[in-house]
Amino acid sequence: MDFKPIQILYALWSFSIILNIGLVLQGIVRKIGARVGRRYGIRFYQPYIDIVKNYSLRSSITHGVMFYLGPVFRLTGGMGVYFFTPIIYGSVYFGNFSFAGDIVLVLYFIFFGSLGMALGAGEGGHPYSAIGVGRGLAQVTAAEIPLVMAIIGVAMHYESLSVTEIVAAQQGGIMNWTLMTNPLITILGLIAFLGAMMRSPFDVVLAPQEIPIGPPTEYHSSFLGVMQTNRSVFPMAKTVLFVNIFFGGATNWAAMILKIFLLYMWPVVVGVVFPRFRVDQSIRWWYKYALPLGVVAILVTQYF
Amino acid sequence: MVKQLFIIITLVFLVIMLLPLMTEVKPFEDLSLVSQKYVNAGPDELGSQNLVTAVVVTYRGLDTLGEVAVLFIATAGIGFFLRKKAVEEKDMKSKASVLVRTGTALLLPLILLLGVYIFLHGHLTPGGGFQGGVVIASGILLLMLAQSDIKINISLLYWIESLSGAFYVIIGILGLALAGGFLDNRFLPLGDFGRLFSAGAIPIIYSLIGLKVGAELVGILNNMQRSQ
Amino acid sequence: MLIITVLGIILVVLGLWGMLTQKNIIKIIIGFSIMDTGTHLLIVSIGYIKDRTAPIMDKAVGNASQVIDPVPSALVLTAIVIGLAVTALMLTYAIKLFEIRKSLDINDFKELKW
Amino acid sequence: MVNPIYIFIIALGVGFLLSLFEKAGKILTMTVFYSALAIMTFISGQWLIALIRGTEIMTLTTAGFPPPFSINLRMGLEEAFFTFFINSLGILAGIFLAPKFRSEKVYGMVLYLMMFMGMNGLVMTRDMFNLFVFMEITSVATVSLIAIDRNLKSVSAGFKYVIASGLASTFFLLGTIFLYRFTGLLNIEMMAEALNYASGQAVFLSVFILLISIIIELKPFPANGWALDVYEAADCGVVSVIAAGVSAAMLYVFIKISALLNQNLMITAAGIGTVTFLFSNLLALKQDNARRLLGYSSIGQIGLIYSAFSFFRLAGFTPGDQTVLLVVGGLFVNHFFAKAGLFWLAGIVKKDKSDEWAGLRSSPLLLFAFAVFILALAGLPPFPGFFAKWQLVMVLSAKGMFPAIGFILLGSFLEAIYLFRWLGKVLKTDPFEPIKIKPWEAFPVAVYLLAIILTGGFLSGIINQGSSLSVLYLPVLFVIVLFMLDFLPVLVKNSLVIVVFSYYTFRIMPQLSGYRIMFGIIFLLGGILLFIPGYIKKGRRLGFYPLAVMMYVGLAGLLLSENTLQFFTSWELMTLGSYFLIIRGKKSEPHALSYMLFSMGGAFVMLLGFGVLYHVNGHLLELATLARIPDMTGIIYSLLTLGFLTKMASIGLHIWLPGAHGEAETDVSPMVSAILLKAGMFGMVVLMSAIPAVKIGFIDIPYVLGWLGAITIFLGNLLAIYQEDAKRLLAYSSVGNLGYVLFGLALMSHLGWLTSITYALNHFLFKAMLFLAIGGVVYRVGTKNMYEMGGLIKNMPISFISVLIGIIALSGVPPLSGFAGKWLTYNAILQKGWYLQGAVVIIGGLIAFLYCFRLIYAVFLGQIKDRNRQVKEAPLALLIPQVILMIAIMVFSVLPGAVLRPVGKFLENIFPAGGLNWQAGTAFTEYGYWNGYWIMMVTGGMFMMVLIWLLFIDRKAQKVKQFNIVYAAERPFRPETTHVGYNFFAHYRKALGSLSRPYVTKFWDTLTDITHSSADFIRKLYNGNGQTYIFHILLFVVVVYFISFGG
Repeated sequence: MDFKPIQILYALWSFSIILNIGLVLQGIVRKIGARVGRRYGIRFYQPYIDIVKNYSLRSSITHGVMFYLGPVFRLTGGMGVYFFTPIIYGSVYFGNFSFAGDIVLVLYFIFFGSLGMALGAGEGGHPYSAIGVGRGLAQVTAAEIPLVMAIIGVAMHYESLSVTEIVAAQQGGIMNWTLMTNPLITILGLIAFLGAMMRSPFDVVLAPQEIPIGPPTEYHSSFLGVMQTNRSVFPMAKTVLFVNIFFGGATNWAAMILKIFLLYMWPVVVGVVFPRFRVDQSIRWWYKYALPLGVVAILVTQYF
Repeated sequence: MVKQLFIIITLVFLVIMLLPLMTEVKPFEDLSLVSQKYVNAGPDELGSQNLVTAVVVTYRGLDTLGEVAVLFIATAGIGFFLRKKAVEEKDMKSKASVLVRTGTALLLPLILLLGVYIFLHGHLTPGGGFQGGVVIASGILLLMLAQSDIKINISLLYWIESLSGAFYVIIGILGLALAGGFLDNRFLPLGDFGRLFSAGAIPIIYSLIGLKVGAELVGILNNMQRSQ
Repeated sequence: MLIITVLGIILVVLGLWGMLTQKNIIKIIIGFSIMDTGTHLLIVSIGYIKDRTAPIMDKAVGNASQVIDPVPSALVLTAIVIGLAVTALMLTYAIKLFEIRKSLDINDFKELKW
Repeated sequence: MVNPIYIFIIALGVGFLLSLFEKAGKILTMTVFYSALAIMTFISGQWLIALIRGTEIMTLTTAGFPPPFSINLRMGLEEAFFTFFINSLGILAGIFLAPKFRSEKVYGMVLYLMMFMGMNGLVMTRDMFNLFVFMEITSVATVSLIAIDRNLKSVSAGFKYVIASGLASTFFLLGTIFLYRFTGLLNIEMMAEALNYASGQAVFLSVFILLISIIIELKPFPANGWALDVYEAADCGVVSVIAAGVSAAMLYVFIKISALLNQNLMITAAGIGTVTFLFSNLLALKQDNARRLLGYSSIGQIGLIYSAFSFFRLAGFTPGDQTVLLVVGGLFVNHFFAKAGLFWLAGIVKKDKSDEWAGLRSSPLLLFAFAVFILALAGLPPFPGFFAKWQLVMVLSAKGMFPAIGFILLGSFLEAIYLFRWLGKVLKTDPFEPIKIKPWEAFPVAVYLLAIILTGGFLSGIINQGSSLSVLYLPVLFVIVLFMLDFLPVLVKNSLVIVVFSYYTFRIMPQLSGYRIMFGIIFLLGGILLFIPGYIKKGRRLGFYPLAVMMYVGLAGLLLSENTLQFFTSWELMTLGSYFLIIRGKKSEPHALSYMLFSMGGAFVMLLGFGVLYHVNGHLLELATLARIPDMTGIIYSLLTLGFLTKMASIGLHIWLPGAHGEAETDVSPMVSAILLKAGMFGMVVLMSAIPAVKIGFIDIPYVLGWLGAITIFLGNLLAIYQEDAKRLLAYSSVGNLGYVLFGLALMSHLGWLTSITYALNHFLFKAMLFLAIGGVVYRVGTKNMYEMGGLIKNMPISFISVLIGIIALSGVPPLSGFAGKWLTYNAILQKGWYLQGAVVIIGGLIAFLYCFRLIYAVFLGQIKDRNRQVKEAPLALLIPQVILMIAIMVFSVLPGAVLRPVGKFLENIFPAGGLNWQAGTAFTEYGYWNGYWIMMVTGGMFMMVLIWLLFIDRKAQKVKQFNIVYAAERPFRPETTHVGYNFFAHYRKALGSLSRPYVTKFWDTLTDITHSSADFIRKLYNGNGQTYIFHILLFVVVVYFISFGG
């Protein structure tokens, strides 16, 4: 796994694909959400318009370099998660930088963004941003419980932490997917996915009603653009990760896009059906239901 | 009452504990190893007719020196303790009856003489320095009872007490230097067995003890009387 | 001489009884004296040998088999004097206590505890 | 050589004549008096030296007859030893009492002289009845002197004393006379020999009565109320003689008559001694009167000494055996010097309540003396009590007498509680009244202070394998030199310490091998680095440098230790040094106490562990023998582990840590947190590398430790997020971090240990940096509450950066070095198969993000408070080490292999399989792979790209004030109101609050309460009535008799 400079270009190409998928999906999902709520909703290409608009705006005031760090960390976090995950199994072009680390790296990179965002938001000096960040972090730490346990479970199951190896083990038909070979872990993973996607009922940070000025809206213009980019890439990166470890990965883009789309629909469906939790309720929920489930899943994986 | 009961129970248990001393211990059938030697060799070695005196003054002389010291300490302690208080004269006014006063005048010389006799003959007959000293002190006590306003010459007491004590120690050292060991009485000739001037330094030691004990007891009485 | 041994122990116990039950300090000291005396009796009783006489080797006493053990006699002498000294000291304490508090009840002197 | 009989001759002669000298004037009298004492000391001192050099023992016969026909005395090594100490006390206490003697009648001096004559007699005589006479001489003189003040308290105490000692001597007389009846002898040795052939209940009863009378004189629990009253009421000079001198003489009487005792009575004596030690110390817990406290302690110490002697006899040692001399002598000397010194101090301070002794602080000498005496009593090195106790435990262990050790250690622990409580109060109570120091009062204290230090050094050399302690001599000497140089300013001392310490490190490091190098880097290099912040202090900083160095001496000693003695001594030195560092904080007193108590408790458990090791390993001290324990592995392992875990602050044993680390001074917090905690880890590494697997029954101990580590991580981190105090937050975070270390070690695999060691190094780097940075903030802002800070980023940018890097490293977010630890943890967990524990570990790690964010946000981000606007960057002395640590973290992050490869290499000696495979910069396990360099490059690349682009497009943006914000369509009124800091994670508390309830604290509190209330209940026994005390004595006699003879 030697590094070749050309890999940077490969990675950028892969990044542009996923960005587009993300933007489109975002638009579609918002449309679905609106239709369920009996509203007309936006056009599905609205995210493109937004992102272009935001990138072309310029900020005239700044709170200092630290203020910049929020979006930068955020995007780096999102991109990092994506870049350290191999996308298409067996493809030299879409392996990204996964040679630098395994699934643990990806897992911890998820936090990189959150923490950095929190820092940047803190520098903004808005009291509500601190409250929002506090809530967000609290929620994330709780929501990662099943994620961590699911990843331990998967690693136990395949005796590997390498995403590539995990995908390799699932090749050769749906019956080899983790979904089939270890459904309990997959259920755990899907619950974790709900938390990871930050959608209702766990959508605390982004809830505009509760935090009038939550982190995303504190940043405007190109900062917001950066954040929006991340909002497209980051969920996609996570989805790709889940596809890889639970649903057999993909050997080509078509399969990958299909799987991403289907998996992405899962939190969307849950989100439109269930109302939002309060933060402490949500934390308690993760500890009360997800944690025992995780314990059961790990025990089952270990002994059966 | 509960407390009394506890005390009784404890004492009963104490008696039970001490029972073997009464049941198992028989008196000596014969002299012990040590006393056999004292009885057999004592008269020849030390020249003292009274073996108890021989044991007290020489064989176990250190005990006796210690004993003198204890008495001395007690005197000093009492003197130290009962600081001079202004004597309340009115208490001292009450005089003893004529009978007592006359009797005292009559008996005092005899008592003192008896005391001196007892300690001088300590190595010959029952008695000795302590007994003699106590008899002397009892004479002075009688005097104090008879004439409650009497002033004892304290500094004389000090002199007697200190010097007799010091001489006792010096005699001990002489024993160490000239004879077998500290308090050995044999640095003086043993003399004829059964005579007053016999048994080496024993009569001297006993005389000193007698003086010292007498002076100390008088001192104690004096202190106690004055502090009342 | 068992009777004297028993008597000695009775005196010791009696003295202790007095020390434990009497409230008056002087009486406690008297109890102590009684106990002391009991001890002295015990010492004397130890040295006694039946049908023998005092260890004074004058003409009346011919040989060693006729005298009692001189050692306990010598010891008791020392013990008595020491007992005297201790009793005198105790009495002095009693005087001083009375001087300070004008009381001789042992229950009145409980400033120091725990 | 002067005949020892002259001791008596001089005393008696001068005593008898002193009242005549008085006529010639007070000065002459006093001259004669002191010369007499001096001559007595000289005679016994001369004999002591001669006998040590090998002169023959002198047997003195009186009256020119050999024993048993006359009284004989003996001057042997023991006698010379005891008389010399007693007579030296005579001189010093005499000097202390000089004003009293001058103002009192001459009788005071006479009594004093007689008292010492009596004590000499008690020691030297070999005749039973003569013993009685000297006993009476001593007690009559003592009783007379007790009332030297003639006030109500001392007189009523003296009366109780005279009655009690009268009773005791009556018993003694009874015993003696009946023994004479059975043996026909009064000479002690011959009597003992004759008793071998005697039989019958009455014989043993007589011996029992004799023994019990001496024990009563030694003040056994509970028949000791009379003695306690005297300790409380009499003049301090006199009490020092009673507590040290008279007790010493009686102790030797006990040793002498122990020749008469059979097995059964020996057990009785040992039992009484142990019970006395235990209960005296228990009751002392509730005591607030300083002198009564010392009284309890004296009684306890004496109990310990004679029980130790009895245990030795039971274990088959002869009284003259060198070990017995060493232990009993060591304990005795320790008690003797310390107690005499403390009573003198009581006389100087003139305060009844032990809380009011802070006046000692007005004199450095006396304060130092006080601390030394307290530490000596608590049994810490380098004082004689420590070495004696060590040897005692080892010898008893060798004979398998573990219950005895248990009681002794429990008693010692109780003792430590009140001693350190007292020390803490003296060191910290404010304000205090300065005391007036008179030279004749300070002189004796200074002499015994010197004596106790010297005997400590002497004893350390002669105990079993004591020569191995010589590695500590030079460093400890340096500590002493620092004490002497304490008058210099901080600047000089700090530089001196850094230079000497660097040189020492330079000398030591090459001697280390294996994992010790790793710890050497943390302990020594880290130590040097953390002295740099010391430059921020002004003035002299009295006492800081010697004690800080002492802590490092201990740590270095641990690294160099080859045997358990070295290990334990170093451990205690380290504890001692760190205690004094911790207590320097303004509000540290209760926390330092709890630190010390946990440390002492842990150390005693550890000592027991070493004892068991000594027992099973054929009486060897070498640490290497840990690897070949034939038996009782589980017990040794658990005991040692428990000891080490108290220092590592695992959950349950952690409650001392937050306060101790949080309240410590700015530059002390990083020392104790980043460095000191690793000492516990070092112990665990030593232990675990020697014993690979251990089970008690079905319980696999490392497995238990694994769970303990995991729970520690979870709860430690959870508690950290609720803290309002920045330093406490970091302290709780240390609890959690050390949980990782424990967990990694417990995995008992190559990867586990690699994790643990990586984590330890990382923890050192980031925790030192964080504590320095936060310390700097606290130093500038003047509060530790995070909600009173905020927005300091512009004022303190460098501190901000180091906190930023610190928390990223701490939370394990890539690309910094913390991630190495996390990645290794995952792999190690998977390799070991501890999935559930692993999950707890990782969830605990997630929670760490919360407090990390809170720390940086609440302190540096958000809105600045008005009163903090003028705050400057932390002083340079604090920043320099931070920058160094920052560089170290970056290097470690980019090139993790530089550290992990060598560590892995030596770990192969312990765990040959399962290590990391390296291909260039990538580390592989059977599960995953990781390349620190490329992670850094990729992350850095992305990061810089986006950042530079943003900077570029917004280059024309105008910089506005931080407060230039609008939210919810309003402009905020004041910056204060817009900074959210208090109860930051309220929702977490709502959800998981039940886990943060102080169950552990409550547990320890309850335990403390129970101990204290039982102490309070039992001490009601001493109702102050002299008559009741007599009853106690009698009841004691009867009960002991029926217990030991069964009726």
